[in-house]
Amino acid sequence: MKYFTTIGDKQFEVEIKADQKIEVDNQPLTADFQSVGDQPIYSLILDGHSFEASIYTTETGIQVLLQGQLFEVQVEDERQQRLRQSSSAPQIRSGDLHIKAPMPGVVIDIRIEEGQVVARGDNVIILESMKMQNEIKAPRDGTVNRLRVKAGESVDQNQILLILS
Amino acid sequence: MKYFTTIGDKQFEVEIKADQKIEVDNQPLTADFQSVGDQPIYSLILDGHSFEASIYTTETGIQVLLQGQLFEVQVEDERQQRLRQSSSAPQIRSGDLHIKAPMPGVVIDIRIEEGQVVARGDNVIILESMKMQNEIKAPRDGTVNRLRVKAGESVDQNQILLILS
Amino acid sequence: MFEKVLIANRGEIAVRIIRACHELGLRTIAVYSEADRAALHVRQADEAYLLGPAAARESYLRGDKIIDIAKKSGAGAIHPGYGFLAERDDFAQAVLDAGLVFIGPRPSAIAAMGDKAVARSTVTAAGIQVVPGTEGEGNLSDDDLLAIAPKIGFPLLVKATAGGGGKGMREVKSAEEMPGLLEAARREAEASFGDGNVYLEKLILNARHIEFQILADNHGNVIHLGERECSLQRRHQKLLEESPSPFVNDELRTQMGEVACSAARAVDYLNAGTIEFLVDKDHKFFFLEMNTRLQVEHPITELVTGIDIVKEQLRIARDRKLRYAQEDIHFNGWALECRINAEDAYNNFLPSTGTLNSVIAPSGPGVRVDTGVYAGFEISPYYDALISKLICWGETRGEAILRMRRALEEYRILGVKTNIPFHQHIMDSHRFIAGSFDTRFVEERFSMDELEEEKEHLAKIAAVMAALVTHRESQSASQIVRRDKRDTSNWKWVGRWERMNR
Amino acid sequence: MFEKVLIANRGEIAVRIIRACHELGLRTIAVYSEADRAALHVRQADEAYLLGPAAARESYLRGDKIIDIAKKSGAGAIHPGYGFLAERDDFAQAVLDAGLVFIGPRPSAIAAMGDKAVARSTVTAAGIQVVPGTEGEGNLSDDDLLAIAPKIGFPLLVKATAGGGGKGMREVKSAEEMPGLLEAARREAEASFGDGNVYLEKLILNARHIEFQILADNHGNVIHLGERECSLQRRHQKLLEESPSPFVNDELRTQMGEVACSAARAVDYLNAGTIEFLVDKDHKFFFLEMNTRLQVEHPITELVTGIDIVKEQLRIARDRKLRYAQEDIHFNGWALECRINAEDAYNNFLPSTGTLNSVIAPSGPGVRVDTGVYAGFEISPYYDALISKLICWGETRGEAILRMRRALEEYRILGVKTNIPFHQHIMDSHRFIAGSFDTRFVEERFSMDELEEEKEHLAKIAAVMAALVTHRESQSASQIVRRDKRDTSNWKWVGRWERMNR
Repeated sequence: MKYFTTIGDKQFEVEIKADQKIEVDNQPLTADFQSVGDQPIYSLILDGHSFEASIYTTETGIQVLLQGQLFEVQVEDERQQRLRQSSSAPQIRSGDLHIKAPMPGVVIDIRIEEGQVVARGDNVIILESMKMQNEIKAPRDGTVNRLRVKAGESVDQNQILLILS
Repeated sequence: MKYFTTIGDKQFEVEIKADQKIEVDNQPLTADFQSVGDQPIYSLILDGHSFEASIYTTETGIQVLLQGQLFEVQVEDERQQRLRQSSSAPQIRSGDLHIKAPMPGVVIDIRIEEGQVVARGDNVIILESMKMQNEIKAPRDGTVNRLRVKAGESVDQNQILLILS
Repeated sequence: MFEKVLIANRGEIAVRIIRACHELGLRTIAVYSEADRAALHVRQADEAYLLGPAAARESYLRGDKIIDIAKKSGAGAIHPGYGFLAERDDFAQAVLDAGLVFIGPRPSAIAAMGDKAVARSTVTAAGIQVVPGTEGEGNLSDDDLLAIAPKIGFPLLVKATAGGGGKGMREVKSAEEMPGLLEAARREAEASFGDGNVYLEKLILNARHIEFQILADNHGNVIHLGERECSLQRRHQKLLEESPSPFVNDELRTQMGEVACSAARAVDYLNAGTIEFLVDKDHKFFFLEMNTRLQVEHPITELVTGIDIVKEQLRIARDRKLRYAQEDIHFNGWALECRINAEDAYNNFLPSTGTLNSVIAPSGPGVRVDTGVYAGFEISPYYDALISKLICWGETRGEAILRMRRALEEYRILGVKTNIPFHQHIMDSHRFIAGSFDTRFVEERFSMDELEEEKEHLAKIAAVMAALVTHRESQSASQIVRRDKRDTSNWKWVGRWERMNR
Repeated sequence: MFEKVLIANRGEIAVRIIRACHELGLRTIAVYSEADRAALHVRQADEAYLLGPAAARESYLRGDKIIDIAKKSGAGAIHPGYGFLAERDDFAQAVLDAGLVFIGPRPSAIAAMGDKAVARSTVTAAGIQVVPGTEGEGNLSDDDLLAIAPKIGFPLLVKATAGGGGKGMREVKSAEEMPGLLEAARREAEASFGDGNVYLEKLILNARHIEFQILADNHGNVIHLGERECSLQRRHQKLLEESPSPFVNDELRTQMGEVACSAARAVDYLNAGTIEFLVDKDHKFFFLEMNTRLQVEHPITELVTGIDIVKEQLRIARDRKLRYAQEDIHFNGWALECRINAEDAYNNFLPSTGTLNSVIAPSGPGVRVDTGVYAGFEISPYYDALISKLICWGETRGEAILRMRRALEEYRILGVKTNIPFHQHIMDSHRFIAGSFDTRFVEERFSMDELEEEKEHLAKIAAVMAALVTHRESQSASQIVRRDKRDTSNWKWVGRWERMNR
């Protein structure tokens, strides 16, 4: 099975064969890969070199936390790559984006109004949790379609705060 | 619900009521009892006093390991106590006893033969595990009914070594 | 004298104090909120009593209930830890009024140092240089402050007089932005301390934050245990401390230590406390404030002096004379502390809550971990984000850094995101290794996105791992389907199989 | 000089050595058996290579494979740890022949001290008093030994010349039982060391087992790091060690230390080693043997001297001069080590195997845990039972004991039975606290069944807990029935409910 991986501007082709044999950009290697103690920690012995990472699958890709360094990896298999390459135009980001509370807390301040246009990185809401005030930023440009919380309101983790369109 | 507990020559009557209320030998107490982290560790706050123990249910009763001290506790509810008290004679220990390997290992030496009479505490088999030779003792008096292993044989945990009758 | 101590706190510091008590043969009483029934301090104490709901104001801030529990349970003393009630002179007084020992300073000293404006005037009177600003006066109106500000000069800081921990603090770069920031600082101070008073302080550029640990007994003895370097901060929160400071030489240490002891004497100080200084690039130092309690970062001082500060607190509270004179205090080696917080280092340090699925703490020579959590415990949003303190000692600063590196790499915490990667980046940072940093370093000259050259090859490894995980997931997904089929009858299996292969 | 070290071991000591290497900036290579793929030393090392199946003779004892891996992977040195190949002079020689550094003594010193009979004659020649017995001669026949025995006098010990760790050792009380015990000792020695040779030694009654740590460099310097008290043993296995010994005063320490250094010089010793002595009740001491390797219990010496012995080993192997002269060695405080074994303290110390479901290690000031396991790891029957070493330091012996008590009580290991309760009993034992014990104490004057008076009230607590667990189990059993009913249709529920209440 062949996988195409992307990290920032770097690309690696990883082919997985049988019996711990893999090829990375056509270089054959032996990969002993195991999860440790039924947790999302993985130990990799790659041609004798020992690495360990926490690995999480998120909506946007695979996060690999390795020696204190977080790598966001996009992985596609051959079929997925073909599909993407055959679609004539680049995919247009569209639709509503739900901005959720990353942790339970209390809404201290709301910096935007419904209908307002925001830019990526703008502070939209201040959420207090663990005795700290935390800024929730807009993950992309957009218009505040609906605001779902009020200042002073307690929110649960992953509760929708506002909808960006 | 009332429970009759026995530890050696000591007996305690524990009545469990609602809402953390219990009575021990008719003394009312508040008992907040919880298991910790989904493990057989239990935290008890008894009238404000905090205790923690590992608790295991075995074939012969309940083992409570508390502050380095192991207590073997027999617990009966009212029905069980009635049943036992109404049986006219003390129960006679009978039947075959399977002596099992407490851990995986290699049988180094067999100190008995089939048909031999052994006393409680006699060494019957030497089992090597973790680089140590361990003596397996007869848990009670009896006759070796069947010997199920040979010297030099590897055994799994809980494999039957011999049958005492 | 007391034989039973109530610990009016939670988390790692409650556990730390319980350990010290048990090692001195003292019995311990924990108090806890509904969120903390399974917390380590409840499990480890000899006795434990419920205070109330999770919110601090209904539990750990209920001084009345705590004193009540202490009296009913026969505690002879209360240790407040840090935070919560630790710097409330009214609570300390209430403890004394109840006939109990307060393990900390006298209420008068807490009050004098607790109001930052009063503290500044008190130590100024004792001949100690403070950071220039609005001297000695509290309760200044916005108009007063706006009038004084240009005389102090910009940039300056607005700070809460009842403050601490960066709350109610704002940096002001110009007169124009001052009114809005004043309002924000007052609002935050009011919310945090129930007191909206603020004062102004000159912002010293390229400053280091260096503090001195002091101990004072009830027999007139005051000593210091050397300094702690606390310049590595983010949003005025300390993240990493070390002792000694790479910036302080013996001469400066002696000078600053003497001033620290004078400041403590100026308020007739008792028990353990910390004098915070700002030190400018010319080694000129200014009194900033005094923390009238045990400090989070006390362990680094313990490791370089060999003195168990919490045990000394208990001894002092039992009216013992200090066992050490200043000349008995020697500094051996170097210690670092990383505060391990439930914060996502890769997502703007947002707090992270959840159940800890797995914890493998580092250990071995020279490593100490102070914590109040364990695998299976839930990190709740009610209290601060401190999971543990990882403290490493080395013969030299270099050895301590190398040890901290390996300890951070060993540390595994699953279930919440942590700031361990932040500390790993700091330990790799050439500026940190060279000791050239100030209080602005983290915010202005540090990025989590920078990748040290020697770590560039890791991208390939990450790619391999991501591919292997993806492969494994697709394999096991098909295996689950295959496992299912055994549980269903044959005709169902055929149907399913056909659908899958269509 | 070497920049990469292969660690030819597993478990806690492999982790210990990896940590020291990483803290010195050296790269590490682990080797492992099929049973150890998930072991901590494999996870922590920079590189890791499979040796073979679980059995030690097919993996960790495969010196040829290990040297091969070292050469292929570019290791410059091999650290053998303790056990396995650590005291095999042929392995040490093969390492040197391969052009690698052996982190340990010269093969000649291993050989001289490895044959206990040769060792005795060597140190006797250097004027050192050995335990009386069959001096200097190996290869004695049973007839010879039976003839010599009455001259030494009973009780005496039969010991394997290649021995260690109590294997191939038998205590003989009379001439009558000697032939059978001789045979048993030879058989066990043959099985353990591939060498059935034995010798005889007088059994010194009420003896203490006290050993000295020495360090020797390649420039003619030999120093000692004081003593370790190792008298607390069970079946000749050490269980708990402390440093210093409560039995040794300064004068005796100086005397014994000098003799220890002489013994090391007698075999031109290099690197770290340990001289074991028996000390009788009159403070007369006898050379017992030398362990030509790092000792399990080395951390207690590290804590009282402040010297990292493994790092010194690495420095010595890199041909550095010792950084300390004898007069630089000072002893500070007291350290205890409890060996935490996977053994059921309440069932004749039988080994216990299984997966560790949960591990909460003690931490905080003065506590060090050296371990190679973690929650989720499986304790297999292939290797020794050591899970971890719990090491506590205190200013005084009393503080160290109190700290060890609280640390043992904090320690939670679930999944296998451990000997933690044994150590807890020892820490409560009046004889231990008073320091009055010898090598027979555990076996002859100690019982796990004795309950200290102050713990008698715990029976009631245990009874309450057992009743509550029973109650909970019966409740949850009935709850499962009740939960079921919601998933079934009404008529079923009625039927079941009626059956239950009949």
